[in-house]
Amino acid sequence: MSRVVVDVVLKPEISDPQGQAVLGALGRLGHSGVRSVRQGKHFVLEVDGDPDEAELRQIAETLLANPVIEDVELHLSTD
Amino acid sequence: MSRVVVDVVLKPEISDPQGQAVLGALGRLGHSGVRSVRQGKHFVLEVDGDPDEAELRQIAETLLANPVIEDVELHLSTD
Amino acid sequence: MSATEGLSDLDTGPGRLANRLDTVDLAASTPDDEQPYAELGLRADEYDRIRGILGRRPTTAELAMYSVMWSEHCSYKSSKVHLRRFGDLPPSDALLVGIGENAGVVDVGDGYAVTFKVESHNHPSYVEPYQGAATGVGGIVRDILTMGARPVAVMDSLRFGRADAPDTARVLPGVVAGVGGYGNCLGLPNIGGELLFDDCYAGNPLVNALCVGVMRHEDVRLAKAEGVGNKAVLFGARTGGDGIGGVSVLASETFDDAADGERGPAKRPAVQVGDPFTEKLLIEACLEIFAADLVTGIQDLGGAGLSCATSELASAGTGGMHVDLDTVPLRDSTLTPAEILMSESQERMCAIVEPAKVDAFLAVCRRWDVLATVIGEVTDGERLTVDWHGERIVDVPPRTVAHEGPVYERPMRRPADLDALQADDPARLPAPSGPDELRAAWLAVVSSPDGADKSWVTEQYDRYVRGNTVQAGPEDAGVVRIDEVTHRGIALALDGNARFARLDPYTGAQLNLAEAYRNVAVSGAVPLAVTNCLNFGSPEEPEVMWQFAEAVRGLADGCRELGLPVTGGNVSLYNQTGDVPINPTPVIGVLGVHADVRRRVPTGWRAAGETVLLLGETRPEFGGSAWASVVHGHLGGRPPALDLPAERALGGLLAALSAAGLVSSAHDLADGGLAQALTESALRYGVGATLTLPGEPFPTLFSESVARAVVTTSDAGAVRAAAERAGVPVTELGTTGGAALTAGELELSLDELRAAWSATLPALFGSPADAVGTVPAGTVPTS
Amino acid sequence: MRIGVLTFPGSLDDVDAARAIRLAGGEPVPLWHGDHDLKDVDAVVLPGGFSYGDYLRAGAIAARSPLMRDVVAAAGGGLPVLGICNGFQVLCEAGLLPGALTRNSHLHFRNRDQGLLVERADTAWTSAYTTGQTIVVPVKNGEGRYVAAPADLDRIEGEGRVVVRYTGGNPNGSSRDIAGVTSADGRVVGLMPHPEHAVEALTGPSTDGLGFFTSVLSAMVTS
Ligand SMILES: Nc1ncnc2c1ncn2[C@@H]1O[C@H](COP(=O)(O)OP(=O)(O)O)[C@@H](O)[C@H]1O
Ligand SMILES: [Mg+2]
Repeated sequence: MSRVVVDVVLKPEISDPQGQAVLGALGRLGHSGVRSVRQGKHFVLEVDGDPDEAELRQIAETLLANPVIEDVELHLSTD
Repeated sequence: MSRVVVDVVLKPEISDPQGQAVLGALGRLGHSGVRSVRQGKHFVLEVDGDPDEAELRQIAETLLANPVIEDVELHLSTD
Repeated sequence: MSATEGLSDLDTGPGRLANRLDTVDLAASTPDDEQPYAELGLRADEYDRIRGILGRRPTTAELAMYSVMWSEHCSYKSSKVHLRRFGDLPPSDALLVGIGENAGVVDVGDGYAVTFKVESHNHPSYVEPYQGAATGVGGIVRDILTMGARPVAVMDSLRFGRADAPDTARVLPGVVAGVGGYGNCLGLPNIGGELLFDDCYAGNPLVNALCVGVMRHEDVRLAKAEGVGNKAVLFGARTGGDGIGGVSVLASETFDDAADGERGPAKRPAVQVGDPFTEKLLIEACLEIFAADLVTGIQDLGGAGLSCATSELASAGTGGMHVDLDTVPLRDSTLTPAEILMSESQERMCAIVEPAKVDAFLAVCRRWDVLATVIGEVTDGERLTVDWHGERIVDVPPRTVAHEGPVYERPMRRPADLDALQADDPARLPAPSGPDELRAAWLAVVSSPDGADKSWVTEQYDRYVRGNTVQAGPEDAGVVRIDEVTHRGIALALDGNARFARLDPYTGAQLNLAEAYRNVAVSGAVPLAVTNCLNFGSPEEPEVMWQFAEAVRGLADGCRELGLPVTGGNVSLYNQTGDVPINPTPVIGVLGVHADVRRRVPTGWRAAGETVLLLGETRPEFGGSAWASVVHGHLGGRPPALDLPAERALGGLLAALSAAGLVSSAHDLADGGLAQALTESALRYGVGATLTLPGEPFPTLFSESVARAVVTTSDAGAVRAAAERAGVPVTELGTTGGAALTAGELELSLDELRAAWSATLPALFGSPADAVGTVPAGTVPTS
Repeated sequence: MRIGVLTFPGSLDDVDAARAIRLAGGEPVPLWHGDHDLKDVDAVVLPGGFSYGDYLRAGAIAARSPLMRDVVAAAGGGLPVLGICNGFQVLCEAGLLPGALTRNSHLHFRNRDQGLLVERADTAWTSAYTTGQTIVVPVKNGEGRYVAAPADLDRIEGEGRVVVRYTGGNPNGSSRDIAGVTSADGRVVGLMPHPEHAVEALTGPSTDGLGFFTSVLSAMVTS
């Protein structure tokens, strides 16, 4: 059994209203040292046996993200 | 400048319909090797200077996550 | 200096061939530099015209401005000659602001004015369904806001490929979530729309959004820059690299021989991410700014961004304006000046403010957390000038950019297949006879994706917010109260039967007008004004151009006959997959007025024992009908005969019946004919009816003859008398009551009808798992 | 009788809440999130909407606004507070009510007319109803699924903190059909459905929602 983490983040050039909202709140709460915040999605998949990286990448890029506006990062680890 | 990643995941006892929906879709698409999927949030913060871990943990636990239902994981890295 | 060198000056990063900006002076001294006008979509003669206007080659920034502003989308170069027909309609007393502004404005009485418009966001919704649809709503809301009005409601008219096609399962849920996500988060009730399916939209869904706003007469604002010395204030979101895909040709052009691969051209997304929260703040800030009388002119930033807003403001005003581009707040500091001018970043507006009022203006923006920056001012003379890093990069006569672009009389040709199509009369199709066949056809029509219950979609929209929604889907028209004391209100309907338009675009456009008119009329409102969104294929295709011209001619003639002005609209061309254009799809919106919304007439039956009456005349008409399409997959023959005088008579009668409180329900007959209408009225509150069908059951149930409605009343005599006076034929159909629709041996229980009608969309799109991937990591307003 | 309606950036149903208060016979008083001023109101309504876009978590950012600190303090002193939809989310995020609201189980925003069973007719906001009464008011949310750890749910139910439960179908997958809960003293109530959208026959599915607003007015007369 392995554990695969997929982080989906907006491409850097795409605006991120969610991250903006968090940044604004941090400023109002006095955490002025935070320069920027980007918000994305975090998926944790549990996979039978060894992960097939190509298949997982395809899943990540077609189902979990829209490559038009999002990038994915894959982290594999086998327990 | 440092980069802090905060992953927010639902506590295991809270059901995760988004993760379940992904799992269902994967099954229909023939990716039968995936056993479970949980969906959370992924924040990337850029912080001036060295990160103050205590402050960041407080931000993560009181603002970025709702401790009633969510857990957080913090990853610090300095560029 | 080579061509590439001239353009590379845009970029200041490493690996550049030169580090000089393409300024007006440089353009004058390098007249022969080649420019990538063709890649930007300009024809050689258009490029020559620009050179003629400027007396030199355009700078890179100017070229970018002209190329977007002279695009089909912004310049209406193919459609303009036809749209003039709308402007030629006889003047209407109700029209306060006509075509040419962001949206038309009509007088709805008691000092109130209403502005409404429909706009398309078709292509972006195919590429990124959620954000494409969301930003479509955002754009039309800003158009309404720009007029000085508070936006009060939205509608959405949606068309997708076959309901069971895999790609529809990708596109539809995302579009619906996007329309809902943006509108709900703005606090605008969704009061109606359309949801239709046809193979012709498979690679080209249509997402048309309407917004309506209300203001007092004296609050109308216009998009013009007047008063030398007045400031131009850009406010709202920061400017990023959104939606400038085409223009990055200008940046990429420099990298032709960057084979060393040092760095590629900036990748600029063609899709924008909406931020409805910022738009909500923009709305509240604008309304406060209007109330305090702090602006002399205002324009939203939509397609072509700052290029469009500045050139339109200047062009509509006295002509002179200067902008210092360095002051524009950026989200992405690597943007080139041309890209800043082109960016389609959402949630931005530009206002012209007297110097003495600038501080007050900025204070309102601060209170609402809205970023606002003075970026320029109104100047003497008739030039729009833009500086960057202290150098002049744009110096143009703004009218030539905004209002005097190319205009084409494109060749037109009646489609070669139209005769054959019209000759393929549905009379040849086997018609159902006997109770079993009729019941099967009935169930097939009401359970087809077009006929089925739309609540899978409408439940994702907030219909209640603001507390003034008197009617929303599935009623024929959305009805909104605009005054809580006088009970004055408005009604709106959107309709666009593309099958009729395919068979005959001239008549089809009029039939759509007639249907929207009728939908407003059955609610008891008096129809007042028209908007439209014309979705067609490529104008370079003579057959498409003919369809377009015919539809416009039809709509204009129909409006003339009904005495209604066209207050504005939108044209969306190039809707095609490969060489195959969509069916011509003119979507028509009609606005009506209720003197007292408490008199509005709903579609559903609530009480037993009322008389069911059919108003209007039924002829056997099946060309383009739902029955032919659903049961036989057939499209052919002629659409139903248009009868605008009969629509007028019916509309007048319905308004009178509503005012007199004589009818308890009214439902117009359209797609699916009487069978569809009866089903919807009965299922609304679970009240059936016992009916006697006049004449042949098949045409009675499924014909789509125009100018008809079903009403229920407890005073049939009075309704008959009123109908006679109005010259509207009346047929008694039966009495409400029971748990079935029964006509002799033909009996459909409400349970089986409900099961058939309501199961279709949930079965296609319903399980939560289908929602996966429809909402990207960006904005996910959810509560 | 002055009832404050707190507006955050992104509040939407504040106009509706004010109208409902007026129709019930009270005087609505607008309150602004950024002020530290409760304007001497006798009760507070936190309206529905998408405060700060709900971009982080519904209600999360609003719960940390200046005026909310005053609301929390005043609630400790017995000030009646009603949170509707986004307002309920804010109250949970601010710790005034137990549990949390999260993404609907079907993942869609859902707007429908909803049956509710009144289980507590003795709070400051529900005395106009009778225990066991069924009312119909609109529900509309995308993050309305009420959740808490099972042990907490047991405690919440055991203490009788459930004010209204969904009946005739659960619109969002809320645990144990819980639609609204109260503070221990019955002065702070939060619910996902929208009573303020059911105060006029013309615009709502019923006028069943008016009772929330008449309740608090009579609670203030008697107290
Ligand atoms: N089909 C149409 N019918 C009537 N008016 C139209 C039509 N299409 C566009 N217009 C009008 O042309 C003007 C320019 O439209 P558009 O560029 O879409 O405006 P905006 O940029 O404000 O959205 C507007 O006044 C609009 O109402
Ligand atoms: Mg506009």
